[in-house]
Amino acid sequence: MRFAFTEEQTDFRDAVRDLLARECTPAVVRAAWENPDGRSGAVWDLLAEMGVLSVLVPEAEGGLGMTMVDLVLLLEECGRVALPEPIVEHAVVAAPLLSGPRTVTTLIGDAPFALDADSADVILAEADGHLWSVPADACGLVPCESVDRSRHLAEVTWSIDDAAELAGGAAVAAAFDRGALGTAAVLLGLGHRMVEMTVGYASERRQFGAPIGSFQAVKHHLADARTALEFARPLVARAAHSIAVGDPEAATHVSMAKAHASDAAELAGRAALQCHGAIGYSYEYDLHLWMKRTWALASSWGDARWHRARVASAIL
Amino acid sequence: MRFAFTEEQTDFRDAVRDLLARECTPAVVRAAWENPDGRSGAVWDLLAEMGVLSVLVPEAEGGLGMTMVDLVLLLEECGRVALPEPIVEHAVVAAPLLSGPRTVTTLIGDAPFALDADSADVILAEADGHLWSVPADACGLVPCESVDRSRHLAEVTWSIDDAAELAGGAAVAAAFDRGALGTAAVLLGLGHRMVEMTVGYASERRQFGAPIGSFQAVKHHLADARTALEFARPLVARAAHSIAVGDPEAATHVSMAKAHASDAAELAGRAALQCHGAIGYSYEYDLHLWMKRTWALASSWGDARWHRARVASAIL
Amino acid sequence: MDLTFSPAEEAFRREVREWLAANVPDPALPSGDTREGFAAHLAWERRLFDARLAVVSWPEAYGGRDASLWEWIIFEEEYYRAGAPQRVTQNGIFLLAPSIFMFGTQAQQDRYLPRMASGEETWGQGWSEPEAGSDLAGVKSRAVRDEAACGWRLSGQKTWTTRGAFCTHMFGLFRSDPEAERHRGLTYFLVPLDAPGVTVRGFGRLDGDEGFAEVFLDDVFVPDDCVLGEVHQGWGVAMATAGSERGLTLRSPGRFTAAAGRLVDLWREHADPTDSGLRDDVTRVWIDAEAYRLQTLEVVTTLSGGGHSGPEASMVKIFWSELDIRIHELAQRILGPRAELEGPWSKGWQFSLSGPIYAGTNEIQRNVVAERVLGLPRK
Amino acid sequence: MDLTFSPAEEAFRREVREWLAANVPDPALPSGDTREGFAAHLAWERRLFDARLAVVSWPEAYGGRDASLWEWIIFEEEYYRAGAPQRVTQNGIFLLAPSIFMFGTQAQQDRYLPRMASGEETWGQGWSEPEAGSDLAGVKSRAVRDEAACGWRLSGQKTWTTRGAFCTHMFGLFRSDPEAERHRGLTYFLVPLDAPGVTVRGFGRLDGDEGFAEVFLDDVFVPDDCVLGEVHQGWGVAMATAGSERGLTLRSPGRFTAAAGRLVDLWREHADPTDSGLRDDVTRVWIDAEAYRLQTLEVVTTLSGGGHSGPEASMVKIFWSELDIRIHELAQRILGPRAELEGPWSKGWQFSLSGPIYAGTNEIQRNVVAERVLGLPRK
Repeated sequence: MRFAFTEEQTDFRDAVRDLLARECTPAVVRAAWENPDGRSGAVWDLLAEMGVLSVLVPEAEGGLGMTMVDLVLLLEECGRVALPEPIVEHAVVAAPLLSGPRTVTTLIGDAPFALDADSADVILAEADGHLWSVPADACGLVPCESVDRSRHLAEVTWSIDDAAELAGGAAVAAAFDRGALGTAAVLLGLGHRMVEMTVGYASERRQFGAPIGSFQAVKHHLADARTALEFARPLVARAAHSIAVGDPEAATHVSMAKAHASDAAELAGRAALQCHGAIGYSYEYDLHLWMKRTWALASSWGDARWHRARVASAIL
Repeated sequence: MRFAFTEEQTDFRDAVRDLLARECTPAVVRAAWENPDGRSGAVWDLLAEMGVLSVLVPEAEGGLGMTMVDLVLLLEECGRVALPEPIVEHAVVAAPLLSGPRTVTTLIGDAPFALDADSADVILAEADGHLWSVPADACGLVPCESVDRSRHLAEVTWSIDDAAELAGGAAVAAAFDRGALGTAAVLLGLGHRMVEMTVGYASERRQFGAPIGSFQAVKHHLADARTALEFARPLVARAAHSIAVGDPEAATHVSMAKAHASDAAELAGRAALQCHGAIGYSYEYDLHLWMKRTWALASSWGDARWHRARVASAIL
Repeated sequence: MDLTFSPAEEAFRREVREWLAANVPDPALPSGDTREGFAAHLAWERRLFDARLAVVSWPEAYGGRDASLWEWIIFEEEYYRAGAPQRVTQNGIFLLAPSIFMFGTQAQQDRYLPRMASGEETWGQGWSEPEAGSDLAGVKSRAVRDEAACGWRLSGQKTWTTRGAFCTHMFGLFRSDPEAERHRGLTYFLVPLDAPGVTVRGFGRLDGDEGFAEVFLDDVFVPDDCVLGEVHQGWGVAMATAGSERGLTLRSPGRFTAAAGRLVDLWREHADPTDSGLRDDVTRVWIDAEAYRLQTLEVVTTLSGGGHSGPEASMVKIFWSELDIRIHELAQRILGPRAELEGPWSKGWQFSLSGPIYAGTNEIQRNVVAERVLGLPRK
Repeated sequence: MDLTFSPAEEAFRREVREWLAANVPDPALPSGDTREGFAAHLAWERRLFDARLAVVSWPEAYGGRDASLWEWIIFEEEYYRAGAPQRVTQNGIFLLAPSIFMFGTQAQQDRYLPRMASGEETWGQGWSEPEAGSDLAGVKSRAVRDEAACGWRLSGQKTWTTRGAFCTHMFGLFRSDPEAERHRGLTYFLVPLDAPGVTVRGFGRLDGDEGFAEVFLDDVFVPDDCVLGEVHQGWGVAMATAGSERGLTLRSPGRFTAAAGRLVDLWREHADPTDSGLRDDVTRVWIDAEAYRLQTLEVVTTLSGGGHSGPEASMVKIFWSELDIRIHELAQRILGPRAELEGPWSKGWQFSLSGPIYAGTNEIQRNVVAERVLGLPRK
């Protein structure tokens, strides 16, 4: 028994954190709100160079041949900087099935729309219990506007005539589970960053002659958020391990992680906004970039209640 | 439009409050935990003399001929002192149907047991859509121990051969609704008293060089409890009015009141215990007498979720 | 206890309902927190005014109907039930006007109130400053006496002025006595935003609309008749206004009963009716909206009988702001993956999040409840 | 990452499981917080000790098995899963013993630990005083040096001593330097409760059981070897003990996964399976119990690798105490009108309410998380 990441894993995580801290600044996130493609530009290519996008691609196909255990740590970092990219769709869901294209997005599960389909090369779509690879330019896209404007959403119409079958059977459910868990990991990073931003602000901002972070109400909001995140982390790590080793209960473990991480990150967002006060409510301040991503991801790939219902059918 | 009690109504309330403050002290409540009958002794007779037990009895039958609007104010006072009596069963549910016996208790709705059947003269029982009057000494009683030891509970077996029919049809549902609303009013009083006890303690008790009531966490717990109670009050008053004027939506209004009052009083109990800290957890301190009554009443006459389900079937 | 409205009140309700049915714009106006939408909303305000429905509780002389508080409640219920446009005049009508009625001279009342009612002049609040948010007594903007010109010279920076980029006027507090501290030595000024030395910079709120502005004042001259109430006594005037914001007039129950009603409609259309957890939660907020309406009826009964509203108003503010969030949170839950899309519910959700922050954060309100309703020690 | 136990660990699990299956009393013992029940529990403790299962992680010399933390986790899981009796020795074994291992002399370890493990001597904590609860540094009980007798004379009053009326010993803090203030000048004493001058008065906890005692000390002589750690350095010793209380050893995950499992059983037996709201709530606490278990595995991994547990322990305390309440609250909801009856669930509910109060209130824990985990300013 050893429930911890290896030093190699945390070293890789640290390297990715450094890269993202340097390259994926809040200005890059903000720029993605105005960009034609809603994305980060060069950061995507830097992540590809570093191997982050091909962690799950077998070494034989030029990938790193690692597992979800390695990957969730990196996804948390992507959440921490609110990376405006279809990282879950491309690197977590699609990569083991389909490597090569610069950007792959997905349309699986009950998702009503695809993320960044307007800039993707290929859409990995589910139909009739199989996964299909569809060239994006063969699809019809109807854009839908997200409150997170870096998220270019579109309803997609496509034809099996244009598609190549990639996988079927258990691989379909496994792809969804990877997406849900990857999203949970991103939510962890979003949540921690919102708490950290708020700690920073509340330590500086003074009202009534004291930093607002010294008031017990502010402390307790943030302590509750931090505590919720603390107990989401091991659920995410365990689910990653279960996927990596092929545990038959992996889907239940994924749902436990996604349910808890969704709730924890949303709580962190609420606490962050309330403790910031008015400034957090301003479009010019960065907090809302993280908050809106959190709302979007908490309700994507199954929201907390959806995942708890899945756990319920396993345990009750 | 005038949503307020009259001066006559509040004067009566004040008189009852004075009586109860004088006669139904915490020592009387505590004594009821050890008494053979779990009751207040003389206080019941004083309430009878004052007319509190016959508010709903027609004047022609020697009662006060008043309405639920008058009565809920008095019930709140009974809750405030944690009166250890079947006041709701006797004075609210039974009185309009059956006056005369010193003590009537009830067994209606889905209640699994009757309160104080061991000291009652008559049990008002529901069967086959009718209400029956059953002499208590004709009933079989199996005692059940409540955490509130002033509540003598018993499972009751009885025979229609021993019973006299009192009412049927709409009167059965109306009796239940009176019981639920009466209980909501008692819960309001319990909740307010627990908040007041806690304010008193927290203003005196010092830790870290200051009264604990000056700490924001304590303030906010108690403010939340007080706010919940604030918005239960008008729901209780409105439901009383609806019963009094025969509003066709009275049952829905009763359920809104009972649901909200149950939750508010339970919240007040939680806040009170947490803000007291250890002392509130002691059997020798009075708080638990109020808390346990609150738990019992919150889950009697339909708990909050049961009543919300009834509201849902009316509004959704 | 009498829970019926009089025949005259019911007749008023019918008139309002019919007028709104005939006049509420369809499709809805663009957001009043954008320049284009603000103009469209002002046109709507003018139509309300022409129907004498802009300020029903005001005297007839200023465009109202001398309506009772009960009629005001009725008006608001009907207004929200009809889904009528947001009131971009609200910070004037609901926050400033009560103070002008209470502290203004006859000349000030005659000068400001009719133009406020018609929407000809629009008002934003000048409370917060970069370093003074929750701690309003920390304002640093200065008012320096100009005896010769019979007026004052204002300097400093205000922020979070609602729709400040589109308003014609601002009201707010300035430090007129530099020696005094905290609550003392403040004066309440009425400031035209086209005065020389004023610079207004609009900025976006959470949903991106330009709903707020910073107002920079650089030696802005205002004459004496722009002082509301006594010089150096502005704190008392402001507190009366803040009382209005938290208390009765700004957050009429119709807003929340209407929102709960829309949530029920959304539930009927989109939710799984067998999901008892969701049913329970939707029912809970519906009950809470009713509780809020009923509690307001109690308060109006008190006020109509000559009573006053006290620190209990802080409980009201906590309750409506959290109720509003819970209503919109449930809508987001019902919408599921579509909750992130731009639309009335996601906009409402974002707006609801401001409730526990503005008009005194809920943390401050809980302190007030604890100290002034419950009597817990301040320190 | 490796989430499997070794064959040796699995063998240990089987041994524990089988022993418990054969030995756990049925019917359950009476409450250990009554005089009669305490005696019955001591007999149980003796059987555990004889099977070398009382203190598995202790050295063999003191009755343990030198078990690893992993084996301790396994033991606890099995213990709670089997519904075995509460440990009336816990405040000695889990709170005091870690401090004796860390600060005690060899003689003290040899003197106290074996008798603690066998239940021959039982320990209650002497932390709180009437005026010092959350604020432990406010203790006023005094220790006065008696140089001639080579010892100390203790006076004062302790309270909230768990099962103090039935214990043989108490550990606690006394002010040994009357000139020092707050955390300084305190000494940690081990006190036999049969010493002349000690008066113990038991009192009831929320459910009425005599679970606590006041301990009055009137010039009680204790020799020098009853001092744990250095004279005047008791605060550090106490903090190590308080760390044990909040941290790993006292609230093993098995307690909560077992409680969540019992809740699921209760749900199966009594609840409406179509009530999706209740399903959701039950599932949530079940997930949280799992999260708690997994987080403990992380902590044990850290500790097994030579790492330390820090202020994060305060998050653990907040989490388990609130989880325990939610588990029992749901049970009460499922039981409906029968929730008020005396029984294991109503007893568990009442006990769960103590969680956010004892071992440092959750308000204090949140302050610790805010200041020491997050780094928010103290003042």
